[in-house]
Amino acid sequence: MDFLRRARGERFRPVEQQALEQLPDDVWHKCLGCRELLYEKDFEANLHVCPRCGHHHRLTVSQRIESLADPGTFAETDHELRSLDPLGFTIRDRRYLDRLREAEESAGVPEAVVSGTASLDGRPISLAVMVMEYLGGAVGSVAGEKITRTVERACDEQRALIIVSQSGGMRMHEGLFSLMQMAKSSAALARLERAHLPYISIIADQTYGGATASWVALGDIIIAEPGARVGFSGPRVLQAIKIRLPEETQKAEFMLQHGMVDLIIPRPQLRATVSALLRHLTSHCSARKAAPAPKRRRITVRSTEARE
Amino acid sequence: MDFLRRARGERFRPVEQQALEQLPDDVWHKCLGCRELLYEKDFEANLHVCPRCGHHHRLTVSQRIESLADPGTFAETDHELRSLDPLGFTIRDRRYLDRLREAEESAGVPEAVVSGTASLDGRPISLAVMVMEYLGGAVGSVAGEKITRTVERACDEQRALIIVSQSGGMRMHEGLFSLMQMAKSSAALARLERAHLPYISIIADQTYGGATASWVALGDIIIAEPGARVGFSGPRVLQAIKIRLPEETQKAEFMLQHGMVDLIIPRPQLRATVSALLRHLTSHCSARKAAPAPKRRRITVRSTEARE
Amino acid sequence: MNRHVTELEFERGLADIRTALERLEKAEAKGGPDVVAQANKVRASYDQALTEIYRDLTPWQRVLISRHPQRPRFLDYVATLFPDFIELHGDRHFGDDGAIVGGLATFADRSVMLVGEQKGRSTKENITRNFGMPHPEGYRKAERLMRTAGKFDLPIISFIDTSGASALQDDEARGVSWAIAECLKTQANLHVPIIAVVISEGMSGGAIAIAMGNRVLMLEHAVYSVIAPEACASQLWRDVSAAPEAAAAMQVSASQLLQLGLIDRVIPEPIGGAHRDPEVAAQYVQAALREEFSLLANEGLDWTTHRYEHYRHLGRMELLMDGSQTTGNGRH
Amino acid sequence: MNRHVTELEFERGLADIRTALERLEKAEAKGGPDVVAQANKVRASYDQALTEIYRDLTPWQRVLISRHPQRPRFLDYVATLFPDFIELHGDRHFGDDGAIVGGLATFADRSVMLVGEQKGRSTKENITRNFGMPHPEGYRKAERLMRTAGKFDLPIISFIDTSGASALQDDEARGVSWAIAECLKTQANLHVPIIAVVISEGMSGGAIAIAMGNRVLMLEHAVYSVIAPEACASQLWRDVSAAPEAAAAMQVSASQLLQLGLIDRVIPEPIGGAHRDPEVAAQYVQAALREEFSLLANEGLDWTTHRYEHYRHLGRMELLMDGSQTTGNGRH
Ligand SMILES: [Zn+2]
Ligand SMILES: [Zn+2]
Repeated sequence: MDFLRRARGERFRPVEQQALEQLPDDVWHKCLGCRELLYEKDFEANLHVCPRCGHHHRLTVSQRIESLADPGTFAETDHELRSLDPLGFTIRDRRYLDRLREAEESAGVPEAVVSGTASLDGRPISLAVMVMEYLGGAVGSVAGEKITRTVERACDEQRALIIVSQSGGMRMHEGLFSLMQMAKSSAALARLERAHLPYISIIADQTYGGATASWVALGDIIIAEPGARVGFSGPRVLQAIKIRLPEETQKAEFMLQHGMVDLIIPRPQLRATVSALLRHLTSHCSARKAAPAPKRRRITVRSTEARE
Repeated sequence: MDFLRRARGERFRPVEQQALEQLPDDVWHKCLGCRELLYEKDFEANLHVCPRCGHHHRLTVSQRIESLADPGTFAETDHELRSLDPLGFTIRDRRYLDRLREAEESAGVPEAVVSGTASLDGRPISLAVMVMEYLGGAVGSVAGEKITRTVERACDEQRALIIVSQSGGMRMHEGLFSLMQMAKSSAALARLERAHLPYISIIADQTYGGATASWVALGDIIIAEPGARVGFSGPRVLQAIKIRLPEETQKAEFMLQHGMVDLIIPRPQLRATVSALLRHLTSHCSARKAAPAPKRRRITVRSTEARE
Repeated sequence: MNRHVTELEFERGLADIRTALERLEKAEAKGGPDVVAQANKVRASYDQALTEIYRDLTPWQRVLISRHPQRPRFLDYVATLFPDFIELHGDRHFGDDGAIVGGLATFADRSVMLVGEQKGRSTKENITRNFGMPHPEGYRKAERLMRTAGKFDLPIISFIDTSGASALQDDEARGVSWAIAECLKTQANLHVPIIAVVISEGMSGGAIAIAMGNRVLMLEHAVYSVIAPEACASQLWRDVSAAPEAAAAMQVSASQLLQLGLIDRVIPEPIGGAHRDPEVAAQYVQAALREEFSLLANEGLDWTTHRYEHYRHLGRMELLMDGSQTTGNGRH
Repeated sequence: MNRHVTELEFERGLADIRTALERLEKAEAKGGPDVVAQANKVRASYDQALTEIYRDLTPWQRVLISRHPQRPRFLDYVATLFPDFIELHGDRHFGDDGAIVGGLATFADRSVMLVGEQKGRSTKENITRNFGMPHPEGYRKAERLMRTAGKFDLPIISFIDTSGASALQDDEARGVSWAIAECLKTQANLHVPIIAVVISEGMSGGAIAIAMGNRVLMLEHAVYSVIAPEACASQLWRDVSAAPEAAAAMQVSASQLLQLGLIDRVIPEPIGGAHRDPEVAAQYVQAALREEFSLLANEGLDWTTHRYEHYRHLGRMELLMDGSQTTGNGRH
């Protein structure tokens, strides 16, 4: 398993395949934060967080799902959705459809979102995880559709919603279809809000653009991983419009300081925190189940004598 | 009529009495903004706004009501409410009850709020006007009660709510009873909000403290008069806690710039603006009256063919 | 028609005719029937040339038109179509953004809430308006006014004209993404109808933020895009000068987007573009809005559900079946 | 009990006994039964003296106690009573105010939303917490969390400890009055129960902003006032040194406010005040909250209406009838 290349997003293969190819010289990895050499088993056990400097390296989508869902409960949904090329988009004779095929091959998954149902400490969840390795997590019709269906499934099946986001922005190859995913997913989240179901939005490193400005920002609780880069315009857009933001700006810590993010949670504590939050935000459900809500009536607890 | 003394809040008598006492040397008034001598009739006709510099001098409560309500439609409510002295409050043997009696005599009204019903261009309104001349517009139990009843009357009789505020803050002589008026009036305004009835909050010069931090800030539309001083802590509180704010801070224009106020409207245009706003905000009522709302049904206007 | 507008690169051919015409028109007043006849002829050939140029514009040319400095702005339409507009200021939290303007007005005998993005014209106004790039407080003002419209059952008309939301450090600090997302959610929740009109540039998240209409209209030469063509070119072509190709590839023009089912109506512009005849352009916008209004007013729709279904179905995809690919779509 | 706290002016009499006791206690460990007996005697007289001092405190003395630097803060109660507290940050608009802390926790087997004003202790912490004077973003965070509680049907417990909201230029610019008013309106609209506990200083609008409980509790030596006594003295007495008279006149202490019907319950404090025994103080708060909780949990109340009626009747006034004054009240 070539971890370093994978971490840089150059290449990604499913865990199983990686395991087969694992070679002796791969058991040590250099931390991207502090350059320390880390023993792979410890590194994996610590969810790709450097035990020395705390740098959070990217998780594969299956590791991410495993880190959140109860073992064996994840059932993938909408795996069969595939992008089309509605605009016949080519860049110097390079077709978008070819680009998609390459992305699928290199990422090991067929879209920038993997979605499904699972449970977390026994509570039913609807889960979507974004995949940076697939076209930089760029959001097109299918990614938007999968997010939207994940939200709708939460509504329809009374599940809590969890979305782990990382995205370079909107997928330009699908033009305005991509932009419309912001509206589509926000509309679904508005429905979830009206249903009073909880949504925990988790920000992994590098979350930009349309994702940030729709589902990422609309969590009841928003959690970021330490050091995660998050913002509106991604670095390549900023470069194109010739804007340089100070280093610290588009960071989880900056967003926490400015009131946008509820919590920064190191990955090893993430699952427990999400579980506790879900317990709180769904506690009224169990209360309701335990005893049917009594009819509301107007009474005054305190004596009116004491009042005047 | 001794306008200058009255404008400084030292003395106030009902319009009728003033007219009787009017002396020849009172026909000219010096503008508090530009020191220009103004002919009284012009000054009155221009609603106490200096035609030269635009300075907005204080209106008496009856002038204020006349400037907003359709002629002859104002019916005062809750005139019979009087403050008590729930704490037995004395300052160096000077009793609060005596202070109240003096305030009533000098202000010509028995409380810091005058309230009633009226119409404005035919639309039913519930109106409250604060009276700076009565204890500096300080809010105690009765002022809070009158505001609250004015809000409730709007709810109960489907009237639009208009409150013209000016207040030095909460009335310390009634202790926590005064502070509770913020909660009481806000609760009434929450009811009004749930009833979808419009509330236009008008800020006249010198609006501070508990009034600002409850009903003043909760208008659907918030209008300030030009140059009106408005803020959280009044100048005397700031002096007591040794804070000096830059001159421009607690001003209508500052609040507009910082997004707190919808509009700054010169007094001569105030009535027309409020009328137009009420027309808009109550237009759905007339629409509903004109035709009973059809049952809602789900249809899709656009062809689904065009969409994919 | 105003022929004295800044001519764009692809209109270069007009200059000679226009100069000739200008000379003739000066003479026309005191000249004989000959001069008038000749002026008429040149006028006709000017109109002909203009018509030909505008008959088949490329998407990139439309991008240039949509950014034309004399193109009518939101407040120009307001002045013509909504003479009783009362502007309402502020987000009640932080500031009053000049790049988004909103307020109450009457249209077709109904009270409406207007919200629009506003670019400036003078340098001074451009600073006030931040070149039409809204700050977070602009979106929060828009959201507040839309909620007010919802509370009082007023239809909303939004006007889109932006090269994108402002994206500097202060905008990040005040949560520009959060403000846009809240705007979208609020529109999704509203039970009143929303008509969105893309009048010039509709770029990226800063545009969709206030464009979540039950009906989405576009002016003929307006553009609406997931990203500015320059930024697209710089990222996908690695060459900013490929912006025209990027604009073409992304299909940013009104007719293309109508064809794709992404917008609902194209509002025609006068020959030579809205900036050559803002009055006529405003009349066209008015006519389109009147039609939309009569459509909306006669329906007792659940606008929230209508909007949900409107956006729910946007996206093109296929379903992979048994290993073989079958073309389908994303509906369910 | 911790006797090593900063003694207040009116506790001056304690110092001699405490010094004697400290000397004896050092000897006690290795001393004979005589020393122990004497130590016990002096301990008893210390307790006696303390009890006497605290038996009949003036309102102003309670003001001083409520501001005692070692008095337990919101987060001290959280640490003891809500060990699983998860703090949630930010107002989603501008910042994360240190003077208001909020989050989720479990109490009496129920999930609750906690919101509290937090003063610092060290200079550094006091800067972070702005000496417990919330900025607008603090109230907006509180309001957001209360709305979250409403959405998910969670009871709210608020802890009040502030000398007032921050009132500098930036606070005005970000609308401190607006933030407080919105907080009040949100609480009024919530359908979940709210329990407010004034733990130390509850001054002015900055206190009521998060104190609109269905039940309002106060610690025995806490104070709750329309304005800080100093500000009242400076305005009404024209002499800031009249603060003790002002505190007395405004009846700011818990027992007085209970008597007046303005609060619902007084939570006792250990002898010598909460700061001498924070553990016991926390137990008393816990016991009171448990009782309130069993009260609240068993009722299927419409909490919105309950809260409305609770505040609707606050105020004392009379109705003037036929020119003669009849004592009455403001209810209708
Ligand atoms: Zn490291
Ligand atoms: Zn003047």
